[in-house]
Amino acid sequence: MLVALWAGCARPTENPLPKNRLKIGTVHRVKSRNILFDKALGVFINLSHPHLFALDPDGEIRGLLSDDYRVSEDFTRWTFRVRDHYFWSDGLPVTASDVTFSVKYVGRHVPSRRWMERSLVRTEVLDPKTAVLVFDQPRTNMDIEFTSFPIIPRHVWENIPRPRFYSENRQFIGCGPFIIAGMDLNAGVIRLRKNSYWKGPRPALEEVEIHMYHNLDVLSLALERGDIDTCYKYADTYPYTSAQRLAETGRFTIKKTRTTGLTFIGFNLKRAPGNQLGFRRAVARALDYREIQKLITSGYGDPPGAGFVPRGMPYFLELEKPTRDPGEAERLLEACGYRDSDGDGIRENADGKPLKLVLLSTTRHHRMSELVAEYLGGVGVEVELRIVESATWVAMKDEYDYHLTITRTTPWGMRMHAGYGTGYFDARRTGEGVLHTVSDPAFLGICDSLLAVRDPKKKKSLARALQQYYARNLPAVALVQRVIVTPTNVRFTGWYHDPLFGIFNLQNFLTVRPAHGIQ
Amino acid sequence: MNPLLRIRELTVGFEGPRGKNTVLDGVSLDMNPGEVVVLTGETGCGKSVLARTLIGLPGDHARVQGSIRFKGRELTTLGESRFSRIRGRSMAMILQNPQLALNPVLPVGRQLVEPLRRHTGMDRHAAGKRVREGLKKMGFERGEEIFHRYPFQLSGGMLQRILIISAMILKPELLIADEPARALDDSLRNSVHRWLAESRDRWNAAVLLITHDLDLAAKLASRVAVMVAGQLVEINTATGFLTGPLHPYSQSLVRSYFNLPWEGPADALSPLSRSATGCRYISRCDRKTPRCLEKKPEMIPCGKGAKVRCHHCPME
Amino acid sequence: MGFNKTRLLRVLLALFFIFTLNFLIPRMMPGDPLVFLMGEDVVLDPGAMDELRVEMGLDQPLWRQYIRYWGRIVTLDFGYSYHYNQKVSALILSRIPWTLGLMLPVILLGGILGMVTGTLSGWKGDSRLNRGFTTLNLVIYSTPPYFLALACLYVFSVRLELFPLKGFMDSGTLPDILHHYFLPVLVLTAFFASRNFLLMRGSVRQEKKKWYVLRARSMGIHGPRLVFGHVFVNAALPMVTMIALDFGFLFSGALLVEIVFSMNGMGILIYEAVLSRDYPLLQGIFLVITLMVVLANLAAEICYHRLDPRLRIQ
Amino acid sequence: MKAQKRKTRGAFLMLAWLLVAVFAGMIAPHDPSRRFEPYSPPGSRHLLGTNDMGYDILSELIMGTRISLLVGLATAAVATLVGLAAGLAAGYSGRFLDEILTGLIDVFLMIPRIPMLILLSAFMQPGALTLSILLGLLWWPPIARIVRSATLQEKKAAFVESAVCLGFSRPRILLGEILPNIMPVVKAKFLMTFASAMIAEASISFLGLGNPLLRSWGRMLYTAFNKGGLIHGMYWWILPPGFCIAAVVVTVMATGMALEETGRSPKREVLRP
Repeated sequence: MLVALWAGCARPTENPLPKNRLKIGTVHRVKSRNILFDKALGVFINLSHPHLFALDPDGEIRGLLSDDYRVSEDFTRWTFRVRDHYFWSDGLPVTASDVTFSVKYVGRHVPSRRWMERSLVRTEVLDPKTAVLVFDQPRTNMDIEFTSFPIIPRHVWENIPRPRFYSENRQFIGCGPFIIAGMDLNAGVIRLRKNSYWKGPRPALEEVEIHMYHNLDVLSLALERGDIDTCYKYADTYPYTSAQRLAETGRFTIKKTRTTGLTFIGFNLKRAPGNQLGFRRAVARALDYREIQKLITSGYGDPPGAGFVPRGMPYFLELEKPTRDPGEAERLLEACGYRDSDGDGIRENADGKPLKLVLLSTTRHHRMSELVAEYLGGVGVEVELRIVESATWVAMKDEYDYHLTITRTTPWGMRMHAGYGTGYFDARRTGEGVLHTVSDPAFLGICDSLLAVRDPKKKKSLARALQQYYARNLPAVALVQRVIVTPTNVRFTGWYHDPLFGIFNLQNFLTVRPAHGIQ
Repeated sequence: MNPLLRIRELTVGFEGPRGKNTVLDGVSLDMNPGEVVVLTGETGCGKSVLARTLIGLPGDHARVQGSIRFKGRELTTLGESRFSRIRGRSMAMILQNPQLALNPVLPVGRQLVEPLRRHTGMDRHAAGKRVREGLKKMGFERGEEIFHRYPFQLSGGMLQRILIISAMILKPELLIADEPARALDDSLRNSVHRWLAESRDRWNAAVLLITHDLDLAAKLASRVAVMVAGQLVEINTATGFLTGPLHPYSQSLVRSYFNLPWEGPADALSPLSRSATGCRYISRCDRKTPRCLEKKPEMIPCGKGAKVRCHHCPME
Repeated sequence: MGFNKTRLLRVLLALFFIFTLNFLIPRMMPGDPLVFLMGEDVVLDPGAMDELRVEMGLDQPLWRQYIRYWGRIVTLDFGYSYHYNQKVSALILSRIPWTLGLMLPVILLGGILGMVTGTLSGWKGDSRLNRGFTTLNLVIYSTPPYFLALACLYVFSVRLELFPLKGFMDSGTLPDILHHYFLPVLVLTAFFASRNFLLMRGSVRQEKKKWYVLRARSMGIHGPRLVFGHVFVNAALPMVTMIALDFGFLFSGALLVEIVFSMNGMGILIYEAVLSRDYPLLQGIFLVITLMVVLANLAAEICYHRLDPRLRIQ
Repeated sequence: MKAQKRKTRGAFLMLAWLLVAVFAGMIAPHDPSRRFEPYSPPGSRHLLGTNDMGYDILSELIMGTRISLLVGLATAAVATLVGLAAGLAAGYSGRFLDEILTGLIDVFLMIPRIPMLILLSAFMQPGALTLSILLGLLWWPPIARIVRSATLQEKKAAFVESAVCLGFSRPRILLGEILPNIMPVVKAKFLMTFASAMIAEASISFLGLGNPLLRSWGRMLYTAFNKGGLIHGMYWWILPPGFCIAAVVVTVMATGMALEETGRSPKREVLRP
């Protein structure tokens, strides 16, 4: 005890912080030393394992590990060229066979990539830098797929039969500017240092450290105290209210980036009243979008458009924004046959049963759900909140055991499947976060067409048709388009955000540098 | 000559939930070396409290007034640490509950050695040797075995003898025995009394013996003191008490001792009052007069070497 | 030693019952354990899910899984955690030392401090100091430990910046680790000590009224010899069971405090295993805890028998 | 004696808390679901300010008394009823039933309560009543154990023996003779369970498990720590629920301890003045 007391008094004097060591705090939990299977680590290896492509801030595809690709007319044969200056951190150059190996290997072992291997007919290596992938069906959006598909060194992995339980340090061998040098999961720290074989632009940073926190509050305090320089959470923001406070200290730059992530109400289209368009429109008019923006996102969020696809996505179509109009909502409900005949404030359906709906959501959306329930209560729809943890939510939404649900989209999720959020609604799909509620042939037709075209013009018109479909049929009502707030210590400058990974993209770590004259 | 023990106007009360509760009221008694005083009285009249007060352990929340002088030293104001040097050495007590009076988790021998070492500064071996001798003398054939036994392994009689050894081993000048023979059968009872007598004879100890057993008073006592409802009502020589008890209560005791027919009033078991005024025995007394109700009787000399707390001394 | 056949049978039945619960409860709960392995924004190939289910043995009927579960218990092989991507046993073993480092000093210090102060407080009569100290302990014991932990974290780490905000260590040197351990150990020790204090105080107050104390005092024993040599040894007997049981709940006892101080110990492992439906890990942890509890119970009994001659000798 | 006084005082304080809980709706200055400006500091309009949604914190605190006390009391009731039934049955029947019940008590005592509670509440999202039943089912064994041993003691006591001789029926003896004698122990245990259950509920809510619609004090703490209360140093949001939990638990425990002291049946081996 005394020793501990002494230790407490004599704080270990930390080495004066090297100016070019960047410390990033995160609430993601890296649970294992496995770069292929650990979800959180899968994002952090963006620095050591560059993807073939990346998104630039406008959402356009840009080359990264590969500078060029060609697609055959029928979209089954994709040819990639690996850039010359990429070397693995053990000195070997990155080759086309690394790419073909990765597609097969990751496709075989990682369940969420399983479809890739199934769809792959064969691979070819035309020359040391050129790889060809041939698919069994038209694949129009492999470029987007390869903005998140890991490319790993063949000579390291080919002898590892069960990669899920592989935990040796050799798997950290990468070809990015930084590679993982140390990982202490008990202490919650991952240390990355420069890859000495990196031939690209010299990063100004020497080291990058990722510090894991169990909750956002402690992370915020650590940020304020200077333990870390910035914070990162995939598809999520730093808490808005804390950001205001940080800004007031003057030691932080607060960067706001719009994301394509939405929080939305999904309707159970398989049963009443969700299957009635009038009811869905009534819900859309009953909500107070301004108050949601004020209370849930502290004024940072954007009010969404009627077309569900958020501003910032390619081919965004400016449609009329839904507005609050309780009178209209009540009229729409009356028109659907929901009247309050017994005067208790709750509407009944034609059979005289009160309109009592289950709103399913997770603890993450607890506050939002309370608000929505209140708005709907205001127009005579009684809402029973059922707030569960995520596993239960997944089980219940898969069984369509709800009337309404509140959930969110992620930037990647908006792009998956046929893009524009179709992955969330297409009834033929399954997955952790998706609702698979829409089986309307019109919708499925647009999805299939979108999947089959690459021509920008055609794509544009299909994307617009889709947005009009959303606005007309309202399979879901977007509540708020989230804005991602990233506070960064003024000691560093040159930040670069991409729409998919936020600051955790490779380009960012090449441009971030210590600010001059500021200690 | 100064008495060994001189008690004056000792009053002990306890703080209870319903206010103060006086248990001993104005007790005065002298004891000299070499004499055995038998203290008798009804259960709950305060005999044990008197014993415990003498040794300085009346209990929590006790209020002690009056004076106890032991070898000229005032005990009621003596500090705990000084008092503890007297206890077990010049003054010792034998408790009435042998089964419960020893620490259940320590071997008997250790509990005997402990006070010995504390008072004499003997080392462990010397004290152990002395205890073993004592055990043998007390009739334990296998002293060594007893030494390592735990209290629950021994019978009540054995434990009582052990307690007696423990109390007497340092030859205290005052020995307080609170019904030492209660738990014992007749043969052991007799030996207990023999040892008490021995302590008086061998080192001239004064013995305060609390008992209901008038046989014992007859055999051992130099004097007898009788207590009623927290007050001493009679102090008499043993022969005086047995042949001519002074207080009505004593008279009823002696009568029943000699198996004489009961002559008192029918309500002999009615509760006794503890009122501040008047006589406390009044509810059972067959000689009561209006004066007994109005005036509290004091201890008055009545006959040779005797005192009684009654308005009607039969000697007058 | 006082263990007869019925007792042994009862312990075995208890183990069987608890292990079966461990198997059943997670499986009875809604939600697919595979869900969290995929990722929120992944559109899944159902075939891949099935393959994984087969790999994890979750495709089997429940009774077959149950038999396999017992096979694993007997061979002490808990299988793999698909969230931590490693053997459950290795994972648990890697966490145990950290939690042990937290809880051992807490149980020992809390035991000694609480029992000694409790004895003194129970022995001394009513005084303002004694009452105040007792009230303080009552208040500490009544405050949820995590609240106390948060208060300490806020005051000492956030405001005064004396201690780190999270974790077991930064650099991994001894002073650094002690520096991290200080606040959580302090909070938990205060909590355990206050409980032991209150129990011990009550026990001593009962004990001091007993005849043997009067007899010891009447023989001139007083002061520490009396309090610790006689009263303490008796009053502490029931505490032995209590403290032995603390050892039983060693791994789960600090759960909330571990979470407040972001310490990657057993507590957080339990919490995360629950939230991510990590069956093998959950089973492994509950198994370890249950074994600890059973062992602690046996140890308590043995200690009791050792310490109390009345039981030892019969 | 002193314990008597503490008992009375404790009973009064508990009554006061109960009154707050019962009349919470009338005492609370605002409707707890009415929204004002979020994150207001304490002022004359909002004595404890407002929270992230603009709810009046004081009103939420007062309404929280209901949930916290309800869970504590209901749990204690369930645990006491089950514990009493099991303990009486085991202690009185002897032999076979006793074996089974004691075994069951042993099993339940070995279940790690907090992890099990986390497991159950994560999956079930229990409301106030379900939670109380869950807690009660995890908390009954200590009561059963004490009741059993007290019953055994009482059974041996002479007066029950004589009741058996007089030919009273079993239920009559159990309820008429034994129960009143072990009641003080049971009462004290009831209060201890009450206190313990409140802390357990507060812990579960603090982890964000359990039903988020249950606006108990623990849930308030959870919200405060997850919606910026700590970062903004809003002690008027964080401290009151913590203090309230501690205050109620102290009251209940102190009363329980006083009960335990006064209620102990005087034993032969204890000296009485």
